[in-house]
Amino acid sequence: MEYVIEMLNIRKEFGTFVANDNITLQLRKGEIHALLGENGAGKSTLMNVLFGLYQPEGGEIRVRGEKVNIENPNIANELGIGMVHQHFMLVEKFTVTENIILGSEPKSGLTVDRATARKKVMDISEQYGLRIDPDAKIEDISVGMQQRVEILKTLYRGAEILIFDEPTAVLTPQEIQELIQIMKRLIEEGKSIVLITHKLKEIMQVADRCTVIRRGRYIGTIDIDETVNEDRLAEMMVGREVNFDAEYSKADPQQVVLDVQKLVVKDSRGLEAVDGLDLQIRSGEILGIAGIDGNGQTELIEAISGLKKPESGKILLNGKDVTGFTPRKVTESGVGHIPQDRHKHGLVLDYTIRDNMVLQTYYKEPFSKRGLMNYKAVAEKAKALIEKFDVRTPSVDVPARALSGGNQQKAIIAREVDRSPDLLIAAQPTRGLDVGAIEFIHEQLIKEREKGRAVLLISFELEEILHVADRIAVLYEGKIVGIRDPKQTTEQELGFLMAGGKRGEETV
Amino acid sequence: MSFLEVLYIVVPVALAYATPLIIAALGGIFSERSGVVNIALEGIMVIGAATGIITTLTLTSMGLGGLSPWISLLVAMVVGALFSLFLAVPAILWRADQTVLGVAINMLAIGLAIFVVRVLYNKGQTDFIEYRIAKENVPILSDIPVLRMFFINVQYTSFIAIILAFVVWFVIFKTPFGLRLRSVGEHPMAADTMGINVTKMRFMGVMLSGAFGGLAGAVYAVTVTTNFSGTTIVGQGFLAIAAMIFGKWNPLGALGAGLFFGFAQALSIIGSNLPVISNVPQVLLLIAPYALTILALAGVVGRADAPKSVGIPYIKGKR
Amino acid sequence: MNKLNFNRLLIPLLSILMGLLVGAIVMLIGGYDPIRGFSSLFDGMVGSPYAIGETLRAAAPLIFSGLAVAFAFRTGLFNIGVEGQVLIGWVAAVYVGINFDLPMFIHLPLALLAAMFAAAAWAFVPGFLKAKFHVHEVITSIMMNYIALYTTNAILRSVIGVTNERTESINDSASLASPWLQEMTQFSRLHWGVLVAVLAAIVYYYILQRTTLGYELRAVGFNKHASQYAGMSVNRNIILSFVISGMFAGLAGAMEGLGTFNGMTLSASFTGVGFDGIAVALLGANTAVGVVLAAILFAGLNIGGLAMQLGANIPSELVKVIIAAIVIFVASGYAFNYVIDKFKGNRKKGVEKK
Amino acid sequence: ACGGDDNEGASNGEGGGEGSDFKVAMVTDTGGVDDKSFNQSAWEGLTKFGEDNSLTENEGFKYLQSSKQADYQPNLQQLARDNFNLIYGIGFLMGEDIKKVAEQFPDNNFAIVDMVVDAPNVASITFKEQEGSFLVGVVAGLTTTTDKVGFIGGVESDLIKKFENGYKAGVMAVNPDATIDVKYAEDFNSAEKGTAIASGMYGAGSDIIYHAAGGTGVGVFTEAKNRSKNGEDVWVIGVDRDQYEEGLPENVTLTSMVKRVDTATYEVSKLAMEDKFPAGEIVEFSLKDDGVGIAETSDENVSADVLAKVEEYRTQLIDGDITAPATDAEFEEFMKTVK
Ligand SMILES: Nc1ncnc2c1ncn2[C@@H]1O[C@H](COP(=O)(O)OP(=O)(O)OP(=O)(O)O)[C@@H](O)[C@H]1O
Ligand SMILES: Nc1ncnc2c1ncn2[C@@H]1O[C@H](COP(=O)(O)OP(=O)(O)OP(=O)(O)O)[C@@H](O)[C@H]1O
Ligand SMILES: [Mg+2]
Ligand SMILES: [Mg+2]
Repeated sequence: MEYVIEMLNIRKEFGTFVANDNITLQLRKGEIHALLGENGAGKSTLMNVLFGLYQPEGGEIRVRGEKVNIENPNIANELGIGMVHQHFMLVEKFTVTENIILGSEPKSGLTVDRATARKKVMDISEQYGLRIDPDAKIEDISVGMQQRVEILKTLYRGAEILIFDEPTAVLTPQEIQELIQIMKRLIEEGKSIVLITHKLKEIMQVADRCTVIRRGRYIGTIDIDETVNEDRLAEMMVGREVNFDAEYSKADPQQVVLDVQKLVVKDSRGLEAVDGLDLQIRSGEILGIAGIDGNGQTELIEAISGLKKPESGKILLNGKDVTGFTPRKVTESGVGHIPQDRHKHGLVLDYTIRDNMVLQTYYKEPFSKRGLMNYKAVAEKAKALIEKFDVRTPSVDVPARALSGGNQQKAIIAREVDRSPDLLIAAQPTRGLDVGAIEFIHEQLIKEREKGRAVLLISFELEEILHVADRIAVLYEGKIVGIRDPKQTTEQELGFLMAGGKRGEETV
Repeated sequence: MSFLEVLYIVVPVALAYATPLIIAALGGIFSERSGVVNIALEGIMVIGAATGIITTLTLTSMGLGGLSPWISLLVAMVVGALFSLFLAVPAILWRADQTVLGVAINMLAIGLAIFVVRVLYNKGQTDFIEYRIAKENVPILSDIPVLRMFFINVQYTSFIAIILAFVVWFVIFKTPFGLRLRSVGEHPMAADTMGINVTKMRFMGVMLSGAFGGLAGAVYAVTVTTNFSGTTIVGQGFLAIAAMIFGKWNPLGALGAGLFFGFAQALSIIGSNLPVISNVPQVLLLIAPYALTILALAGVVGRADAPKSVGIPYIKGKR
Repeated sequence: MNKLNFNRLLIPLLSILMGLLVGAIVMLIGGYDPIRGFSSLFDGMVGSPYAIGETLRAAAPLIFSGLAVAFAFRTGLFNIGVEGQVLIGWVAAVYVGINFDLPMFIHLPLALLAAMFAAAAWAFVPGFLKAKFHVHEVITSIMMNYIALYTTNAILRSVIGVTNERTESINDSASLASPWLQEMTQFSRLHWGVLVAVLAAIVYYYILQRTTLGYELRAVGFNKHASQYAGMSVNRNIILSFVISGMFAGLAGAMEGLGTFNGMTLSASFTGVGFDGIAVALLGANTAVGVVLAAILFAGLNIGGLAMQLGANIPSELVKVIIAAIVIFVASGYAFNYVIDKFKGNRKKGVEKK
Repeated sequence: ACGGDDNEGASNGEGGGEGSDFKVAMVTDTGGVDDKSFNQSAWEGLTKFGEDNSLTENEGFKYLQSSKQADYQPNLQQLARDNFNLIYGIGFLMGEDIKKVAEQFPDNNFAIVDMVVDAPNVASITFKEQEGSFLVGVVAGLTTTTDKVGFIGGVESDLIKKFENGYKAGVMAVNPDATIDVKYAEDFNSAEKGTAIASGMYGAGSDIIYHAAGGTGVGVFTEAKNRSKNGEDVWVIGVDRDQYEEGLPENVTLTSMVKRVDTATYEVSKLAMEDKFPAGEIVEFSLKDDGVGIAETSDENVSADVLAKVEEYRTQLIDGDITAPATDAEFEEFMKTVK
């Protein structure tokens, strides 16, 4: 059997932490090879080693049978290895073309030969069916387009071996299908692909083989054929049987808690990102908002939580008009908020867990009296919450930075839920978390619902929404374009709606 | 005095004032575009000025005459680039806080420069140079009516500064080097994955900034002060940083900002010769350039977008 | 955590040693005798009651300017305008000191308050412009420094009536000077300001670590996005932070005006107190105790530098080189950690703390 | 006060070094000992005194440099503690400090330049700068071809006003039609401002500028040299020392108003060594005792006619027939006598 890449017994350490422990991965020419593992299993690390971003502490790498030492991405490029990173590596202020040619620019005299560059980019994009606007700035194009730019970057460098690190996490079902077509076309052209994904369905659909790793260790490699199913993959990944279909109790919606009327909100570029949106959530229900990133989710949340003033329209909370309230007044009116970006918005990473637990309430008794902090009371509060929500931390006095992603998220949820808000906004609460943590968070959301709170769940993961929400509102171009019952809809239907399609219409 | 006569006085002064500012600001752009904050420009200018004068004195004594100051400019560029390693090495290799380094380097520069002068000449300031870069009337051009205001009583270094602004603009926005430099200042990890050596680019950015800063200091010294002392460079480096930010990290913007400062300064200094403003209290004239800058920033120019990763040490593999 | 604390002390100490080593090397290159140089340097720093008095005297304004810079740093801002705020505080203190005739227990506090509030008003400008128009605080502060320089001179002339470069002396009732302290220290200019400065350091600690305001200011400094999400007003905190920072700076000016000089001189250039404050804040790791110790060290080096001139004929500029080297070494803490780790043998490649 | 013995020719070691444990020192202001101005001049006086009396530098005669205002007092105290018999403070900014230190060290003698300090162990050395300035004013008034001359001061103060008013009076005395452009740079150390202001003045028609602006004056010279090189007919009048060389190679120094701080430090040191220290007194140097005057090199660029006229005024000033004004008010008075 001919292997284009062999990674043998790779070991990678971060300090005392072993992220890759004796891992082997062999990629055949012309195959799509899936790499599967829980969060933090070490997938990205392994691929970063292959791409020359990290130096392994042990093991060897062979490319087309020859032992190589990939010291930096330049060498990887020369060996024909290209990588589409989990977090895009794009310069936002540069154009598509500039991003693609960066590092190997065509020249005419002293200058970058833009015409040639542009033509080359267009040629490649045509060849592989990756339509893009070569002159657009990255900051102005959608995530799906940005991903295409990432792929083009590798192709432009003549990559024969492509690494895709969770390429589908940010895409709509339609975009995912398009990407799968692109990958198939690449294979036809003789390329080989390593695909990292958490979505077992996708592996079943496109992969030829799959390597599974768990907690940094190699578990095994299997052929994806009739003998394999999703349950088998999940079991290999987690090490035990998993039940994907925990059933939750039925919802019992009561009075309207949040009433959004004809809301218009502009984004930072002055465009109407939320454009006449109407929405109601009742106590005792979870309303899921499905939609592709960039259709007004951020602005909607910002308007409700007071971070951005709406252009027009009304936001009523328990019948009270809270439009244009400051974030503090909104919070005090009974809104809790699990922000999408926990590092940027959820926590002060340099504050201790203790101090993070009172981020909204620090100025109230008993935490503050006559302008002075009562840190004893704060510590007591924090300890109680940590206990209750099983936040794994050595103590309340370590900086939030020191916690793992899952535990950081748990801390935020503990804080928000503890304030017993009437409305809990949960934006992508499980992004980047492993199954255990996801399950825990879903349970918390259900618990809140059962306590009679209204929950607004925003997620780009259709599966999550279908799984947890009681009603699904589809957001497209700043409007709710449909409300569905999760029991009676499909991913396909939601996907159509999210892409702006009407039922029955065909989309590309 | 007619308006034109006023301009014949103001324009040359403004040009002379703007010249070192522009050159130093261009240096700042190289550094910051590569992602390294350069508060140290002031100190680099001090070193440049000292080098310019010491070299000129030495070369003159070796008999190079009128060429001495010109050669000293080149020497100052080299020395400035080398001196900027005090910023580059800790900032790029050791992840030191760049702002703080800058402040320290400013202190180091003045201490070191004077110390060297003392060791060399056994006194706290140098002698005056015999050959300086003088103001001249450009042949032919200074005879053109009206336009001659740009060509009378000017130093050729002013033209060099203006030309350099265009050259730097070209380098930054048109060449592969510029593209790479900017990518490193915006998103070093992206650049790294594209095979660009972030460390090398940042070193080049800082050292170019050192070369320009050194040149700026030397130009100032061999055109204006003609000797070196502890008070030769007092604040010009900071003003250059202001010009750089004012010009939004764009070489042509820096050129504009430098000229703006120059004009404001020229007006404030010779304003009392002008009928319109001769009644304005002097303190208002003195603070005008600075106040105008603040007003311009708050009103017209607005938010200036710094290179995204400026000031942040690049750590490979950091998430 | 233990190791962290250890390193926090170890690095500054190592840096100081390395800084002195650099000083020694430069002395050798310059053809001076380092042993004589250092012995007169240390003698001038702490070798006599006089030296100690002068060192502490010079430390007072540095403690304040260090606190001013540190306060802004702690809240995520860079107040490079301390220099100008010092001048404004100085002139305000002197104005009150000269023009009022009050009992000391009113007059002195009044003069100090005047310095605080005048400088606070000055610092308000960059804070406000940053909050309101997103103007880079570094440029506005630099510009405000120059404006302060010329404005101070104009005030000295037209308001205080200076005709010969220096004001008359302030009234004794506003003076921090103490004949008792002076006599104790062989006629150094030691004054009560040092006590006020130490008090201020305690207040600094208290504001940041104990008050609700401090909780908020630090939160905004660490992460303004999260703070905004949590309902804090980022803009208000930016302005407040600048204003408080300015108050510390103003008191640095008061130390000079009411303590050391008992008046003010027209100044053609900056005092350097504000710029030195940046170095002090850094070496002191922006903590109250650290700032006080760093200020005393820098003040001592500066004062000792004068003695070095007398005792060893070494130019006092050398002190600047030493201070700069110390700051560079402190800033390069990562390199130290790396070397220390290597030294300890537990070489771990790529250990990154975000 | 003490004329006669011009220190120029006297290098025939009169003091006789051995046995003499007389120690003299000075503290510079922030300009430093090489400021090409009065700090330097003072040090030249001391050096000469030291050499004439076989004292060794740093032991018998010494200077301490101040890098900031706060350094004055420690520097003075250090020297006093080190038992220097006579300690000079150069520059009136040191007035308060000298006064304090003199109280603390009643056994040492102190002297201050450009200022009057009332203390029993302090000699105050002052100069009649207005007289010297008057003479260079006469030169300017008679030499100008545009009937327009300039004056650039460092920082406006009573001291610099003496230069300004004396100069203006001199110009007006010989050329009542002349206009005088007066500007202050608000800075003694900004060559840049010096060039700019000079550029403005020359540009607006002045052909002679008298500067009393220290380092800022350097810029005035630079600008004049540049213009001279381009064929303009412009001049600078130097200050404190003979600044003829600063005008080279274009030769733009018309004349200089010299202020013999070196004479002063030499003479006062000598008095102190001879136990005749003028403690508590004001020692004023004026035209009469050559404490101020115009530079010897003036005949290079100033015409003989003009110099003859200068000589006339010199005699009148010495004889008290005219009084050079020092303040604005005195200048007003003076102008009444002109018209
Ligand atoms: N630079 C680093 N320094 C220290 N630890 C790291 C670093 N990068 C990754 N790790 C740790 O190594 C482990 C593996 O991380 P890696 O990113 O490879 O996981 P992954 O399998 O890609 O997970 P995910 O599915 O979340 O992308 C994690 O525990 C992570 O915290
Ligand atoms: N850059 C880094 N440097 C050092 N340690 C890191 C770094 N990034 C992550 N870690 C550590 O690695 C561990 C895992 O972090 P990570 O954020 O990958 O967690 P996660 O896999 O998303 O979390 P969980 O598995 O709990 O959901 C934590 O202990 C964290 O402190
Ligand atoms: Mg993870
Ligand atoms: Mg990953």
